Amino acid sequence: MKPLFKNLLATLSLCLPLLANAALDPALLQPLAGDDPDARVAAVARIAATGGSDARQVLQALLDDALVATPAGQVLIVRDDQAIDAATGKALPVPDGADGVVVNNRLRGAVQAALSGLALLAPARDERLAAVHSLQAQDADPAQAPLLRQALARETDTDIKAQLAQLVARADLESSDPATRLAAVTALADSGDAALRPQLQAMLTEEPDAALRAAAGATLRAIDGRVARNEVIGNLFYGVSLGSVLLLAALGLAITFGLMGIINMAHGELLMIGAYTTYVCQSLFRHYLPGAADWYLVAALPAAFLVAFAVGVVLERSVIRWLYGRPLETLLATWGISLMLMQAVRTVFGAQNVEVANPAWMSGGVTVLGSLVLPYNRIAIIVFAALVVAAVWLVLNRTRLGLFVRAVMQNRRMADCVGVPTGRIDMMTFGLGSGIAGLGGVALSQLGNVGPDLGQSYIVDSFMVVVLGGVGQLAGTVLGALGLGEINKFLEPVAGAVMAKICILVVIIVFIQRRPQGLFALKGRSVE
Amino acid sequence: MNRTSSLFSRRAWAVLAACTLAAALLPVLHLAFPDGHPLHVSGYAVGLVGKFMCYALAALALDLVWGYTGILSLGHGLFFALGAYAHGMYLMRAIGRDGSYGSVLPDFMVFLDWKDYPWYWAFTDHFWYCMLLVVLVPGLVAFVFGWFAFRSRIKGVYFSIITQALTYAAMLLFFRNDTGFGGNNGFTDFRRILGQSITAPGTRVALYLATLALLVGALLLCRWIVRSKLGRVLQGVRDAESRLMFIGYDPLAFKLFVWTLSAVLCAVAGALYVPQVGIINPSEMSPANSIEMVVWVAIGGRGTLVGPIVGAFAVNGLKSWFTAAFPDLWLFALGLLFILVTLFMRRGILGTLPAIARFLPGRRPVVATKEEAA
Amino acid sequence: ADTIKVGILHSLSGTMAISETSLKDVALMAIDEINAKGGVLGKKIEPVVVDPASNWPLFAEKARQLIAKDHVTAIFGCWTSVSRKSVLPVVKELNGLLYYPVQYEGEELEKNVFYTGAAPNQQAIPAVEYLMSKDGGAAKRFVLLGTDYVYPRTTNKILRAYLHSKGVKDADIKELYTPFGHADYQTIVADIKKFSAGGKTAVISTINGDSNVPFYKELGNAGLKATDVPVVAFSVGEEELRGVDTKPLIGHLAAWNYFESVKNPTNADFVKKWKAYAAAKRLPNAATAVTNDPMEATYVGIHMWAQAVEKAKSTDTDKVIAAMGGQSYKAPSGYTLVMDPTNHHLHKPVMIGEIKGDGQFSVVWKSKEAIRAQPWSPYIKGNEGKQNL
Amino acid sequence: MSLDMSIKPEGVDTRHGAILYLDDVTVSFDGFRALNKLTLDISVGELRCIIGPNGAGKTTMMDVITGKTRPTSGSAFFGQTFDLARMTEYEIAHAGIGRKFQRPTVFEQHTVFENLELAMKMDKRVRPTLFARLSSEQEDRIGAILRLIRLHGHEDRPAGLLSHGQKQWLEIGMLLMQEPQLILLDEPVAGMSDAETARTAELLNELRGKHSIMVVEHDMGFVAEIAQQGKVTVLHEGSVLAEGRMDDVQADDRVIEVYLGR
Amino acid sequence: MLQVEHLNQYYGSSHTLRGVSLAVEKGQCMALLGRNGVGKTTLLKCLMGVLPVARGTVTWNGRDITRYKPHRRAQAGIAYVPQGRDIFARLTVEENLMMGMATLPRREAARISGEVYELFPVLKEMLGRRGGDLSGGQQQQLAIARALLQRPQLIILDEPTEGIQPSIIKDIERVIRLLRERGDIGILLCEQYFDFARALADKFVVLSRGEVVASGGAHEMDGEHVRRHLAV
Ligand SMILES: Nc1ncnc2c1ncn2[C@@H]1O[C@H](COP(=O)(O)OP(=O)(O)OP(=O)(O)O)[C@@H](O)[C@H]1O
Ligand SMILES: Nc1ncnc2c1ncn2[C@@H]1O[C@H](COP(=O)(O)OP(=O)(O)OP(=O)(O)O)[C@@H](O)[C@H]1O
Ligand SMILES: NC(N)=O
Ligand SMILES: [Mg+2]
Ligand SMILES: [Mg+2]
Repeated sequence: MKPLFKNLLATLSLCLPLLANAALDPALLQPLAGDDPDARVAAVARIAATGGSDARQVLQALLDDALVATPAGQVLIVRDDQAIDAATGKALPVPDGADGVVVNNRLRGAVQAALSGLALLAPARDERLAAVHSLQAQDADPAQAPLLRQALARETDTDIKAQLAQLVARADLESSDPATRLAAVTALADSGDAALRPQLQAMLTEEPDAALRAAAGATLRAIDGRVARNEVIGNLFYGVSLGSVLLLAALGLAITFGLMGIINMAHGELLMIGAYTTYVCQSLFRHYLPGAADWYLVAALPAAFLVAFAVGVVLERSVIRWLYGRPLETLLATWGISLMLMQAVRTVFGAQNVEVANPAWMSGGVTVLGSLVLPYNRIAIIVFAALVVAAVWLVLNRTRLGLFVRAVMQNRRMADCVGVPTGRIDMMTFGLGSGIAGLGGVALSQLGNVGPDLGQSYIVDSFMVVVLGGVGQLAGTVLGALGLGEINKFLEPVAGAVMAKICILVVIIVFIQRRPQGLFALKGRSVE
Repeated sequence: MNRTSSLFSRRAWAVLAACTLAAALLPVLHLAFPDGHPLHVSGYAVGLVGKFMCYALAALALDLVWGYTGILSLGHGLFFALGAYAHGMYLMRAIGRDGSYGSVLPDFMVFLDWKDYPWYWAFTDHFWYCMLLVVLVPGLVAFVFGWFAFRSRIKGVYFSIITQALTYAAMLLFFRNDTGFGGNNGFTDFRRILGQSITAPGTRVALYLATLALLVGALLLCRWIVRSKLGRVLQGVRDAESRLMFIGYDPLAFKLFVWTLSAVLCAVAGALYVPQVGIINPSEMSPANSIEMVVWVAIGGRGTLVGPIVGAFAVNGLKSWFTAAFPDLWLFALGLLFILVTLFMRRGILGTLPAIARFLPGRRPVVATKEEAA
Repeated sequence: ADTIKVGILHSLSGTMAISETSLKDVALMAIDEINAKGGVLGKKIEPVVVDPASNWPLFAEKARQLIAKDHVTAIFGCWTSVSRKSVLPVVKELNGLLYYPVQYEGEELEKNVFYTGAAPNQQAIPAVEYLMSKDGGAAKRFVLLGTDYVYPRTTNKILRAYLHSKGVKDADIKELYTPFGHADYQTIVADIKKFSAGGKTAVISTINGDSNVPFYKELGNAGLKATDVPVVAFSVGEEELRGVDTKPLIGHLAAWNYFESVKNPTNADFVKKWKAYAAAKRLPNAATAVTNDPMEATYVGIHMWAQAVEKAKSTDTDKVIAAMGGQSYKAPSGYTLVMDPTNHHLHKPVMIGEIKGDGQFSVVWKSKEAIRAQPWSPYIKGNEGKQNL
Repeated sequence: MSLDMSIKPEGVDTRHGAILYLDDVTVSFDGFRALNKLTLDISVGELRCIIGPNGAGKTTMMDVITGKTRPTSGSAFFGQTFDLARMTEYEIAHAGIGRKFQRPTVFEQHTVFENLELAMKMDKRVRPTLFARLSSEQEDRIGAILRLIRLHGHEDRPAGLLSHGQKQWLEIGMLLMQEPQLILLDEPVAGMSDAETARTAELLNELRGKHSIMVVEHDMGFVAEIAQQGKVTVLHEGSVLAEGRMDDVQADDRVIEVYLGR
Repeated sequence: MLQVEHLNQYYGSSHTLRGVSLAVEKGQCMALLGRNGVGKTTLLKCLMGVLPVARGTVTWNGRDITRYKPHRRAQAGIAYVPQGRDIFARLTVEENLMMGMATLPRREAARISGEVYELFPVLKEMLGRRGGDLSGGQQQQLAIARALLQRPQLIILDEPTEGIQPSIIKDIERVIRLLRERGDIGILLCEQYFDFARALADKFVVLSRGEVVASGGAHEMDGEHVRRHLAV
């Protein structure tokens, strides 16, 4: 693959001065529709070399699966049932028997490289920045150097300039001029890109110049140091992120189980209901508000809360309220409820998973410290978890309702006797716990499956978190979740995911030995 | 409460004997009458009852700790599986060279390039040694785990959850090929037991009768225990553990005793289960399986001894029937059943059959609700 | 009896329902189809559907029930290998007949079973070959990522041996496993990223079931694109992709013996029939119904069974087994598949597909012809000369 | 009513005449000192009354003696040899200390009879318990106690169904079944009517000399009745405020100030 | 204002209350006497609605409240100090006191009136401590304080002096007397401590085996027929 890119970019840089709008020669396009992979990649290079906006359009269409070839070998761009001739730009009716041009990874790589190269000189800053990012993700390539230098020279934006300089240095690593190589090695000393390691490693042994070897060694150490630091920071972030997921999954349970003492085996299904509500919201938005489809989450949050709240209230009024004071029986009943809810979802939505897409603003991630990618959806979930916890804490500890809730859960009969309508409080509390589980479901839908079994995969973890934190202790739940997340993420690279999971379970068992009432155990007489 | 020394009332003895006899008669009918004869009982039915009896034994064991001592274990599947694996090791070795690779090693070991049995497989070709393992391994695991947990005074849900963690961890461990127990496929394709073909009708009947005998034996043993003063101490542990300490009992010892005993009984159930079902794999250790056991006990009637047996039969019987009769909707029926039983049969099936319950083991009136009593 | 009974043994509840439910439905469709043409031996086929509920011992119980109590003449069912292993002793003891439609790890051959899914050499090995080719990206380093159980472990063992034979060093192979239902792939993806810094890397994923979605989502959000680090999966098909937003996954690969997007009249017909069936039976999500490889394998299996029964003029197990050998069927994959008389596996074509934005695959490579299965992988010692029953 | 319950030395070394020593015991909860350098001893056969304001630390002191609470500092000895701070609750109970709690605690699900049976003095390890059979002697003893606590006729009722006062009695009965050498009674007559209080006083007076007894009560009439010429200790804020004969204590200004009121 | 007529209650098959009738008037203190286990607590629980009534009626200011839930009775102005205190063990003392004002409008419930601290100074020192950590007597004080904060029209006290030190008993006595004299509140006092009851009561009833066996004005309390029913 590499040599081809080389040609491609070399050609590109040669024709840069010619940048102009020229209609494409149909003969250039023809190989795209053919079967020969090498010819197709070469065609991409040649099309790109024309450098015009037509070329960009064709390449983009290729990426988007919008390029179609007629049996006659004519190549068309078809978008929204509108066909235009790729060569001439003339609108045409969509012909019968046209077949999509198949794009595989190799071709796609070539097209992306070509487009990035073209975009390096684009007027819009965003486009140039994206091009730089895309080039960063690709292998270093000495043939890029001239093009990159040109772009660097033209560039005005300091941020892009800095990144381009790094790209240039990277490309220069294999330059034949030792001075250029040395400059490149030195320039790369503040990179954190692990992909440079093999090359630098090779320089350590192959480089004839001792000074260069030393410089390469220094750069290598600097990179290694940065990589190691990023790894630790990465693990910290992953831990917080996993912790916040566990927390969102467990928070509702911290109320229904922790506070109310209901061994709520249907908790997972309430998460699932939240996730399915998200799915339904997404579908409704796609159907009725396609323009605002990316904002379905904004509607999904209250909707999921309310739906799960309502389901919770119905469950409480119909089943659970008869079981207060019989905590072990709640296990049986809620297990039954869980089976029924799962089957209900299977009947309505099918046994298969349904698709919930991250909105565009939650897709992708931000690159920090050079190489660490923090996905937006993870960041959003961490923030969201913090907000939900804060809200729950406020409600429980700073409002009269919260006081009543805690009082009823501790001594229902006496709370009744001092005038608290316990039935309503029970209903509200279970509803609240369920609603929060619904919110958790929204968050989970952004990370993983939305299917009938969604709840089952979180129920065990949720109970562990709540119990580890200390039943009835919100702060314990928070700390328990984050602690498990962090421990897990620092164990996983060392022990592997499976052993990490086993270790976590053992950690829980051992930890409970030390603190038989969980992390935030209440002490003293009040516990008895 | 009558303080006589007989385990059961006369009527209860009669019912028990009748049930045992009826159960023992099933395989006889299966063998004695040809297919199509009105008195013929299908091999499928006999197998099913045999399997249910294993479940019932496990439920009985669980009830001993949960119903009587108030220790809710969400990890009894582990003991069940350990017993089953211990027996399974013997059954695997009894395959001999009849496996796919024609090696004395089980197929999965050949496949993993193992040249020899790992140390923990030593002597497992001896039936009685494996039977010893059936009892010792789960017993030891339970004893050590229990000793630490009870010594730390871990109670209630905290205990339940760590038992769940334990079985979950074990499941993941057994899933791995490297652990040496056949990964998620576990042990299967057994050929013979004590030299007899495992599929031979005679062997099947023998296994069935052994299960029946052990189930009845376990019932009598449990009944004897809960009727003894020790039984009352156990209930004291359940209701007011600290009070018990202040009158001079060491709850640790009592809990450990009943916990280990229960684990061993459960393991025996597992050991009887493997040859009858023909497979053991780590999914038996999944948390959901252990919860299901709890459900059997709760449905049947916690704190009674016959209850769990009835519960295991009822739930599994219904499940067997539902999954064939309404494959698409059976979970609704089962779920609803669980809910209805909790709401309308507070003490499980057995608790609502007072006519029967009056002369069956271990029933006692309860204070209206926990809250009222507190 | 005036009908011929067949058993359908797929989990309709529990963790496997997600995959197996559609196999049950497609089996029912195939049976309807055969019945509409008059059935077999002049009798209608009567399906007996049971739900083994993703519970392996229950598979054995249900199999016994189907054969001993319902007297079915053949069982179509199972997905996971462990469920098959659980059913096997029963089928052998009662001399029943099992049609198993899913790709699996091999290392098995049974007289009473017909395997209509792929053996490793019909899926895994060609996929790796492709990744090493120029068009596949000329991968030099490999991450073998799987769920921690027998199928992935076995497949990876075979693949490692295969890679060794191609000169790939152990240092360039990384094996990673996750527990069932694992949902947090941050560390794994970071790990892959780090590993891929060392040279052109491909990921071979034997992740099964629910873990795929979180894995792909993480992959997409971490910015690992198919052009950088392609992932080829062996357990991800159209049905699984229904639950994923595929836009970030474009270009990642799957290897199967059939894709819905295959273009030929048989497949067009098959897909159309399935969509119509889903709509007519009001299956949930009928509007987005898709076909996939195991469904095709189920469909082919039932038709071949029917042909064999006709040929044997009997439903007697031994006669049907004898008649099955050499049966051929023009399959939706566009190939005429033949049942191997000596190893009971189908000869199958291999296809590599790249994920498209619409949840379908575009076939980027396919084998010239159907390949004979090697259930006993030659890459495992002790398997030499064991290819036949 | 006469019950034969003479003191059997049984391992408790009381050579120095005292059965219980608390020396400089402090118990603090998050900085709050419930007991503050409390020093106290009780001689063999003594009946000691402890009074003191609510929150003075009386119950906490009993918690320390029975092993429920560990002293933050200081030592507690039963006889010369048993270091209570190092023993578990059941070891302490086994060694011969019995306690009635401030709030009645009985086995609610067990019948009255079984409650007494469980409390009965015997080898309380697992095996002996498993094989234990009630001898007719033991049954008689239970019967005697049942009459003493006026719950005969109720023996087959679950204890959870008893009224508050009845539970108090049952707990006293259980205590007697244990035949402890040192009896700790935390507010034994709370919730009893005057007549019942008088009966309890009678009972205690009967037990006097056969057991060492420590009684905590707020009912001054009752205390006066059982203290007779013996020592009464007044606790206040975790330490001894005054000690002496009932009359003297009652006349003590500080005691009036903090406890009795004017 | 509280009228109880022919109240009957059963625990399972045992007939615990047999046709109990009594009335409590504003500004009056009614003492409820009887031996252990005669049904005093049961009667009070029935009045509060904690236990269901089998037959008979409870009337409150002319309204039939026999079927009311406890919280509606509390809202109607009845406060209850149960036997066994029923403190919210894990709420702080302050929160326990706030719970006493659950029936009051939000604004009035914002501050705890200083009067209760005058009566029970110890509570002020312990505001931040958890209710369950208090000593028995302190909990009892807390329970009484909680009931007073409710500003009830009728206060039901089940053995309020149990476990309380003599000086505070005297204070409680003073408070009850004060409340009685203020005249806008009724008091139903169940008490084993005879002298205390006699000192406060305007009227009394004696229960025996679930039946009212004696009743009358305070001056009759020392009579032999009363003593007889209280003796062992
Ligand atoms: N676990 C605890 N945490 C905090 N404070 C406690 C705890 N246990 C006891 N206290 C405090 O210690 C003090 C002594 O309590 P203790 O119960 O010993 O008093 P007491 O003398 O028995 O009072 P009473 O006569 O009311 O029963 C009280 O102020 C109580 O609030
Ligand atoms: N939950 C219950 N179930 C059955 N019987 C009960 C229950 N609670 C109390 N009893 C019985 O009802 C009778 C009356 O009890 P209650 O508590 O009302 O007595 P009391 O007069 O308040 O006695 P005390 O002075 O001891 O508090 C007692 O005999 C008691 O055993
Ligand atoms: N055979 C499988 N995919 O387990
Ligand atoms: Mg006290
Ligand atoms: Mg009372």
